[in-house]
Amino acid sequence: MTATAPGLAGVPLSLTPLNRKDFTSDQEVRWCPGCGDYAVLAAFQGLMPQLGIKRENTVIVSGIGCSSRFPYYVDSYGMHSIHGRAPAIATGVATARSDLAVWVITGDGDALSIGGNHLIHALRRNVNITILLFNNRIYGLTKGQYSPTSELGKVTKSTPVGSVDHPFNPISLALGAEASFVARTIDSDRAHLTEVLTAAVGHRGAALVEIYQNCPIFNDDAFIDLKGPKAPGVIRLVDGEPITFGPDGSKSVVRALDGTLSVIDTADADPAQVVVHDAHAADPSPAFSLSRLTDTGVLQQSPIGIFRQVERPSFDDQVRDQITMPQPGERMSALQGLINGSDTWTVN
Amino acid sequence: MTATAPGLAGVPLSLTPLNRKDFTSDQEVRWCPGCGDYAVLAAFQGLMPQLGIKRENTVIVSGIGCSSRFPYYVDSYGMHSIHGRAPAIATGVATARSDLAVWVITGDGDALSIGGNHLIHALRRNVNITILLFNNRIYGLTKGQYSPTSELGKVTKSTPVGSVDHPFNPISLALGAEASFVARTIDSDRAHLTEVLTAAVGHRGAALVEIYQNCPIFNDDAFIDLKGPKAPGVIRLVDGEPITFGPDGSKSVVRALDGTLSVIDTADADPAQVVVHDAHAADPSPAFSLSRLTDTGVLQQSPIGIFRQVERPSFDDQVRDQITMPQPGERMSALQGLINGSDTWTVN
Amino acid sequence: MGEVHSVDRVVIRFAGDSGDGMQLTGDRFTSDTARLGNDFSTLPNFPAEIRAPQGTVAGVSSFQVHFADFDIRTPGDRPDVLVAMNPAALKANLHDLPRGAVILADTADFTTRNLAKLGYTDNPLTDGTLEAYEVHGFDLTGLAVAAVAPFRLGRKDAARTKNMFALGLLSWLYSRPEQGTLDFLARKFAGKPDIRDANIAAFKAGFAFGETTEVFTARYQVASAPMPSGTYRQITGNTALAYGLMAGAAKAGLQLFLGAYPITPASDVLHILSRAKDHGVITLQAEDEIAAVGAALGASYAGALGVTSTSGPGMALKMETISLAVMLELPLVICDIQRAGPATGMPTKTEQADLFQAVYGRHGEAPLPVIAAQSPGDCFDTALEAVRIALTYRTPVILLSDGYLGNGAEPWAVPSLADLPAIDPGFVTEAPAEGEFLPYARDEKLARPLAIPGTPGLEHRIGGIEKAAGTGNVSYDPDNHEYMVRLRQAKIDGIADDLPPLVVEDPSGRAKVLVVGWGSSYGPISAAARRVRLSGRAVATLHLRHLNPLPADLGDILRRYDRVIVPEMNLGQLAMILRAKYLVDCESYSRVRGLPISLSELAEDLIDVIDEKTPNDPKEGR
Amino acid sequence: MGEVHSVDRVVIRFAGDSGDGMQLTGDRFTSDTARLGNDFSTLPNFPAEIRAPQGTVAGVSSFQVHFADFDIRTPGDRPDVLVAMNPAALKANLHDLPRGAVILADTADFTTRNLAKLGYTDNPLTDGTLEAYEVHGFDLTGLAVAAVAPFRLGRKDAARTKNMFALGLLSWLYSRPEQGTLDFLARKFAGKPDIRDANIAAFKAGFAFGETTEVFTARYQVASAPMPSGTYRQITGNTALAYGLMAGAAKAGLQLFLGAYPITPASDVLHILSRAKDHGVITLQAEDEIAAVGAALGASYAGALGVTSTSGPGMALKMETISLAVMLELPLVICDIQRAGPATGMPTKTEQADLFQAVYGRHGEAPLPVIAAQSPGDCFDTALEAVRIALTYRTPVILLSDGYLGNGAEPWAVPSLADLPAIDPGFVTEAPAEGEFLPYARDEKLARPLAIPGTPGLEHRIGGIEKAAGTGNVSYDPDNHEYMVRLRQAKIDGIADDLPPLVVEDPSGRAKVLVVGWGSSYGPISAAARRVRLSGRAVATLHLRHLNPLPADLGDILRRYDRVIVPEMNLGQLAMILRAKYLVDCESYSRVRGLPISLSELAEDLIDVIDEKTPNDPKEGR
Ligand SMILES: Cc1ncc(C[n+]2csc(CCOP(=O)(O)OP(=O)(O)O)c2C)c(N)n1
Ligand SMILES: Cc1ncc(C[n+]2csc(CCOP(=O)(O)OP(=O)(O)O)c2C)c(N)n1
Ligand code: SF4
Ligand code: SF4
Ligand SMILES: [Mg+2]
Ligand SMILES: [Mg+2]
Repeated sequence: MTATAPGLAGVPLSLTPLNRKDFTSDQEVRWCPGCGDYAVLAAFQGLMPQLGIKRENTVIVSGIGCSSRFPYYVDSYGMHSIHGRAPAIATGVATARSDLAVWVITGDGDALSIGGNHLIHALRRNVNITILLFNNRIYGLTKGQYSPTSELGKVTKSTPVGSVDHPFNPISLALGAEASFVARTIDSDRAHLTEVLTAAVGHRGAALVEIYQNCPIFNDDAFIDLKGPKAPGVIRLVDGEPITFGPDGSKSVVRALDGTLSVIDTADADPAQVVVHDAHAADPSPAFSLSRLTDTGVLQQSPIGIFRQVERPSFDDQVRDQITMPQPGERMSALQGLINGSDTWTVN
Repeated sequence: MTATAPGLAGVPLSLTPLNRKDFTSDQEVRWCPGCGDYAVLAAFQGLMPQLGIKRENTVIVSGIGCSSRFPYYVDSYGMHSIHGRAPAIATGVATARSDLAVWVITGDGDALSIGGNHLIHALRRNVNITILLFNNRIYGLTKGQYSPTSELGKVTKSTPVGSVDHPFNPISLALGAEASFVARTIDSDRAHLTEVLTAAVGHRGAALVEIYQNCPIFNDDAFIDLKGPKAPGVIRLVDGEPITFGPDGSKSVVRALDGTLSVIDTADADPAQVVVHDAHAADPSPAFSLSRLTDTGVLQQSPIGIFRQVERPSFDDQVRDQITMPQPGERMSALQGLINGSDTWTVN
Repeated sequence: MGEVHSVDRVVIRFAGDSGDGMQLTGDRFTSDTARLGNDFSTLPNFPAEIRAPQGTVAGVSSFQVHFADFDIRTPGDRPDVLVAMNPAALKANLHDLPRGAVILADTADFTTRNLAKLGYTDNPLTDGTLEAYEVHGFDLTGLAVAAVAPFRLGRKDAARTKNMFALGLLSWLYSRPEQGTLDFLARKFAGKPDIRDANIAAFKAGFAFGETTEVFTARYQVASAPMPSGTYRQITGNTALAYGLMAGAAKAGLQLFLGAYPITPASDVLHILSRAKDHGVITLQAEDEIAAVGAALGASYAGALGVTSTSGPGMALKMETISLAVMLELPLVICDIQRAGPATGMPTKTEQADLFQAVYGRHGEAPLPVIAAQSPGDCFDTALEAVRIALTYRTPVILLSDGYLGNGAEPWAVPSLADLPAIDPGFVTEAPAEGEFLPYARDEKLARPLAIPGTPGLEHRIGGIEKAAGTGNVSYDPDNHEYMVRLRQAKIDGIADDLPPLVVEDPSGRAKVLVVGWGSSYGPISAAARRVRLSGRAVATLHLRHLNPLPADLGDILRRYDRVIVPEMNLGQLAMILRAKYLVDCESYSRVRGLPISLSELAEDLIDVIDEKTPNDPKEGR
Repeated sequence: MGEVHSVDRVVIRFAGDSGDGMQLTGDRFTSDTARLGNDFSTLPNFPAEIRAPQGTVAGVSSFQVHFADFDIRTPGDRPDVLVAMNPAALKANLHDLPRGAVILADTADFTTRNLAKLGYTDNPLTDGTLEAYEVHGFDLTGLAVAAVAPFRLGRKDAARTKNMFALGLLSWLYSRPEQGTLDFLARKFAGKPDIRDANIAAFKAGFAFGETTEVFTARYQVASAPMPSGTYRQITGNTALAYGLMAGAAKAGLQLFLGAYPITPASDVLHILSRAKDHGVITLQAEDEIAAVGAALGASYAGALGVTSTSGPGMALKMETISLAVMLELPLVICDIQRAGPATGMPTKTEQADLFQAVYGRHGEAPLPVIAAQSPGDCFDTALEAVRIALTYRTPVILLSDGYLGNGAEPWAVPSLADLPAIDPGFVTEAPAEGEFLPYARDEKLARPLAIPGTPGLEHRIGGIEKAAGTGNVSYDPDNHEYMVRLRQAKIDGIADDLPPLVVEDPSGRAKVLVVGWGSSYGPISAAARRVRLSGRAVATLHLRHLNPLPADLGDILRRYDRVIVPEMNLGQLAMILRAKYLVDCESYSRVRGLPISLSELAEDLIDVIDEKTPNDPKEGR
């Protein structure tokens, strides 16, 4: 019996119900007090038993960074690999085996700096993996250098007078890289985290989830304006719903004639003008315009939720479809035939 | 005296007029007969003297691939480097020297496969370099494997039953990577090539020009439907103009309510509805939607021209702005002061 | 006409423009040669450019085949016959010809203009400068075009059949059977009857031309070579390598997963395995070499046999991930088809200069086994051995081949898969009866247990940080680190204990000079040794498959000889490793020309060494 | 109280939670020590986690300082005094303490609960298990909190001043001056007067506590060490390295360009140079290590001094680009601050195991110079030497430092820049009077001329494909390749000709055993040799800065001794290189614990070696 969510199709179901403790390893969790990683781990351990799949069929591959310690804390199969390469390694795992739920844990440096290429290629190929990108907008493990998501002017150990690198918008980048599932959530909203991660793992193909994650030591309060259910800057994207936000929905997202989006007071908005979110649009352009609502500097406003979720055959499924493994009894003779070739001669 | 185009500001002007021959090296050109690379080289050698800059202040850095042989044929400074790394090397050249016009020559494999990360980072940083991406949708130099721009189902040496990798759209990818200048042109249209390259080198910051380039040996006629001035599938983007194309402008690009673009018969289009191209829009969303008009499979339709051109401080200018080099006479004493530090003691 | 001379060996080089089909022509000639039971060895030589301008030296592509009625080891140093399809081909290859060699030239292209482009003021075919050779000029193109006139091809397609005309002529000259080529053309152009028929006509016309022209005073024949009984085929090293990997995976009952990024001269491994989808082989053309090895490692972790193939520059990029594989102790096979370096170097030329990188090219103490293939067919056995070691010892293994082996072909006795020993991947499938599962426990070979994802009760995490012995948990304990560093080294060193004893070849048993080689220099070394022995001198040879760890009995062997000579296509990498390990004064014999070592040069040099060392040794049979 | 004992050397280790400020405390103590004119050496030891859970062994951070009235070489094997700010700090460090060591513990954290978490059932401070030590427990936190009560800080901030209280106490105990720390606190917390004043109060209270408590029967003093006259400062290896690079660039009149990607323990080089913008230094935090070295190479090509800094895993990634630099023959300095490997290994621990990678870790024959620093201050000279070699020979140079050197500090006689020799980059600025410019021509050192972009008339192209001698054009000629491969090797080998003669240290001149070292093992080796000599035995020592090429006179020196011992923090990498090159039976003394080699263990082992070798040698002064 295998799971029914498309993303988990082929993964066997657990015969006994599992609980959070089943996904808790015996290793002591070693993040700094107050680190946002704790919240994501807790949400993850809470979510896993709900999926119903066998624990032993879960594989978590991570890179290097504070967040990448994640697999050690989950009692499943896991690999803490090297910096930036987790998507490539996970591609191998997912392609070789259709019966595994494969997760990638990565950070903003791991995924977008050294690992940027593997990330965009995993997305375009649409490998059936679920990628959690812990974006704290800083290098945590190496003690506080700016990252590819740090805002311009950021003062860090390696930019004592402020960074001059224009940051990536991970959602825009993923959409530009042909991603079929792109979402964002935040460590401080457990329910949202759980909801988005559930949708992501249920998606067949590569699902990228950017998680805003606070690093109290090196970049404290980077997401302070997006914290809490009442945060004025959080634009919640709900598929099929008009996009309004702020206290009492006082702000609305509207589309200009040139297709770009902007935020106006709901009071001034013609309801017909308010953008209705469609995560399933075939064309990534609407999702892309939504991604541009995120501030490029210090964050005061940003959409969270699922930007895009479309069906596209996954890489690994297609690869497997092209392959036939001969029956064990026939494998050797088939191979012998290949090796002999068509052009042999015999010496007696 | 330095050049006036922003992209060339700081590059000294030649005191004598130069001509095409000045930019022709003594090395025999060694592409296959009929290769599209010849046309680009010719356009380039025709364009260079027009820029008015000193020949010796031109640097061309390339990666590895057929196209990357380019620098050998131009009589300027140049480096034929290693596979995928030209944008990184060029970043060093451009940052160290404000008086050079720095070009990057790369292929679809070089730039988008092995070099994808350096490309997107050069774009987001907005390093003042001009990148010519020769897209023949194939690996030429290694004799015909599919590339990240090959269409799905492509049969090549490494995909005997068809590729299953969804291709990149280089324009979408660049826009997702925060590029400030993104354009596309085609080897078969010399005038367009020259026009786009001139705009690109004049842009301050990273300019990406995708060049559709025919490889008659391994991917012949990949752009056949876009060849010639009357090609029905070529959507010419002209800043400030409505986007119509095809025989007698019979097709028009219109925007749907959700912001996405589509092509309809001009006859059926309300003129007010036809998209007017704005390459200077601050928000990359309109350019992004235009990029989606390119077919994902075999090419029948694709926009060419400048998708996006916006001003943003270039990385290297900003880096240099933060730096002050002491006067030669003071450099050593300033350094002595630093080395001594504030906390010395003396032993007699 | 009609007189047939028997000769024991011939070296022919086909040379022409990249577009002239020389590789195909050479390949066909080789196949027919194989059918005749000759031993043979081939050396294709590609230009660096895909198709450099026609008629230029840079655009010359050539294919050399050496065939004989005895067991040969190399494609031959110098061609007896050069087939030159244009003046550039003549110019590019002339300096390799010995005096008296036959030059067979297509005169069609020897126009004043073409010659001038190459710097010739006169036609070398006729100006007397080639008087040291036996020159035959024919308008092969014209003859071919005439022969195919009935098929109404365009001028270009008609001219293209000249290679088949030349092949027909050569087939006549060397008494090769026609049928193989006729069948081949029928198959290849099945969909284009005109082209098929034209090529067949050109081929037959070439053959008939030999028969009728009075230019050749004789034709030649080379008798079949005595070979051990068995079923033979022609095989290149890259094909044998791919098949060996498949055989290894099949013997282990695992799925083969290749992660690769195209690179000359390794791409064919990817191409060949990509065509084996009906054998369950997964291939992934990755975005770069790092992703390729990463995906292969992931596949190994998931329980497949992960393999990656590349050449020098790609190897450099893979090293960090290989270092991770060393730490994780996962099976992985890394194939390096070496080419001339450094940097981009000369991608289409061969070299053996990645040995240092393979053995020492990682940060930290990251030991792993390194093995090398010695001939095209031997790539099969070496691949099997790599799979065996990787799975038995849970370790990445580097397999070194090179461009010459990868592209070169030889007759190969096809092994019977049933006779090959099975390989047991030995995955742990059940939780231990008591106590916890220890993924970094050790068996008697110091290998660790492997439990793959999906195995219930054995969930565990592995990673690149130093791990505690036994549990594999993260550990920063100094003593544990020291223990683990030494343990990883001991595991690899221990591989030597399981190796069969080395076999030194020294027919006379009197040799005082030992020649030690590895990899593709096997051919030149063994051929040179044969020549030395024929001269009545004694020389011993030893060829190493295992380069790390070195075989246990190697030190004793080295110490038995007065001089140890190590020929390599590098600046002495194996020599240096042997010196360090055994403190024996191994002398490097180094050639770094992008070409196989010259057997005749080596033979002469070895004779000098021997004569100096053993001047009073009576030379038998001299 | 008030009695002051003079001692010649003390080793103190400060240990506490990552958040307890132990690095700062140690650093301050060291500065005050420096002011007193002691010689000193420090060893910071960071946990792998940024801030592991409070009170756990994994979260313990420590700082060891060794200070003395004589010239010392190491931070000391075992602390005389352990300052333990919590039970985890005690537990993590206890096994390093010699019998009789002083333990100074903050009792505040020794609660039953905290102890239980660590597996203690009783309080070790009081249950008698520490009777081999002199244990002093105080509620340092409580005392500090009381002392800062007037400043109304929050509980957390108040408790944080405990490190200053401890520092005050230690300053009193070892008679350190107070002013330095007071000034420092005033500077550091200038913007937060409350915090400043509280820290000052805590520090003074700690000092006063020593004065008034009757626990300590005496205080100690360590006289200043005799040092050559000069201006001194305290310096870490990474700082000295950064300054050395700047000095090199300044001496050559070039702009310094650093391309780097953060990695422990090399990140500080990036941080320090990023702060030097007013000295014209450009730093680029690249997207990865490949881009970092690529940008540095681009900058070098453009006429700057390109430098890149990293550690082992990053080095692995850079190798392909370094191989390009070898082919291009461009100056480039690559700094590898080694850490314990393989793979991620133990990032915060030191090791010397990247030597093989540095010398041999590239594909093809890609020789380059490798040099190593021997002490924190020596990183300056080594960086200067790297710049000199890179510019003189137009070559990438690998400079090896390590985590211990990079983070460790020592007193350093600040050099006068004016006295350092200038470096001439010797760019060609004018077209030759006749003939064309030959970018791959050679000077007497086999270096090629460099013409940077912007130089009129010298336009040329360079690339990674093999190049024709002289012109640098693409060449696939076999003879040219052989020539160029040997030429690149000869150029690097020739660097040895310009090196000063080696200096063997052997005061008695009677030594039969030679100890050869490189890099940071200089400290333990020279200290151990001193101890051996004090025991009346003779031992010779030789420390190598240049590891490739090896100095010309090295072979003769090695052959002069009965035994050659090579202590390294790896499995014998230099030993193996020496054996290969000189066929001398160099013996590896290998320690791979992520820590500097223990000087006392080494001294004992050397004594065993000497006694075995020279059993009849009379021991003077014994
Ligand atoms: C090849 C390599 N380069 C650099 C490093 C050092 N390094 C470790 S983690 C890291 C960045 C961490 O940042 P991020 O990915 O954002 O993770 P975080 O710690 O913030 O969760 C770096 C540069 C490394 N381990 N390996
Ligand atoms: C590190 C490395 N990997 C692989 C190669 C082999 N290689 C050379 S060019 C190339 C791809 C060429 O394709 P593209 O960039 O599209 O250029 P084109 O030849 O089509 O112009 C590859 C895979 C190499 N030279 N170096
Ligand atoms: S440094 Fe930041 S990201 Fe890393 S564990 Fe600490 S709080 Fe979390
Ligand atoms: S292979 Fe294709 S891209 Fe390369 S030179 Fe030939 S035609 Fe041009
Ligand atoms: Mg981060
Ligand atoms: Mg291409």
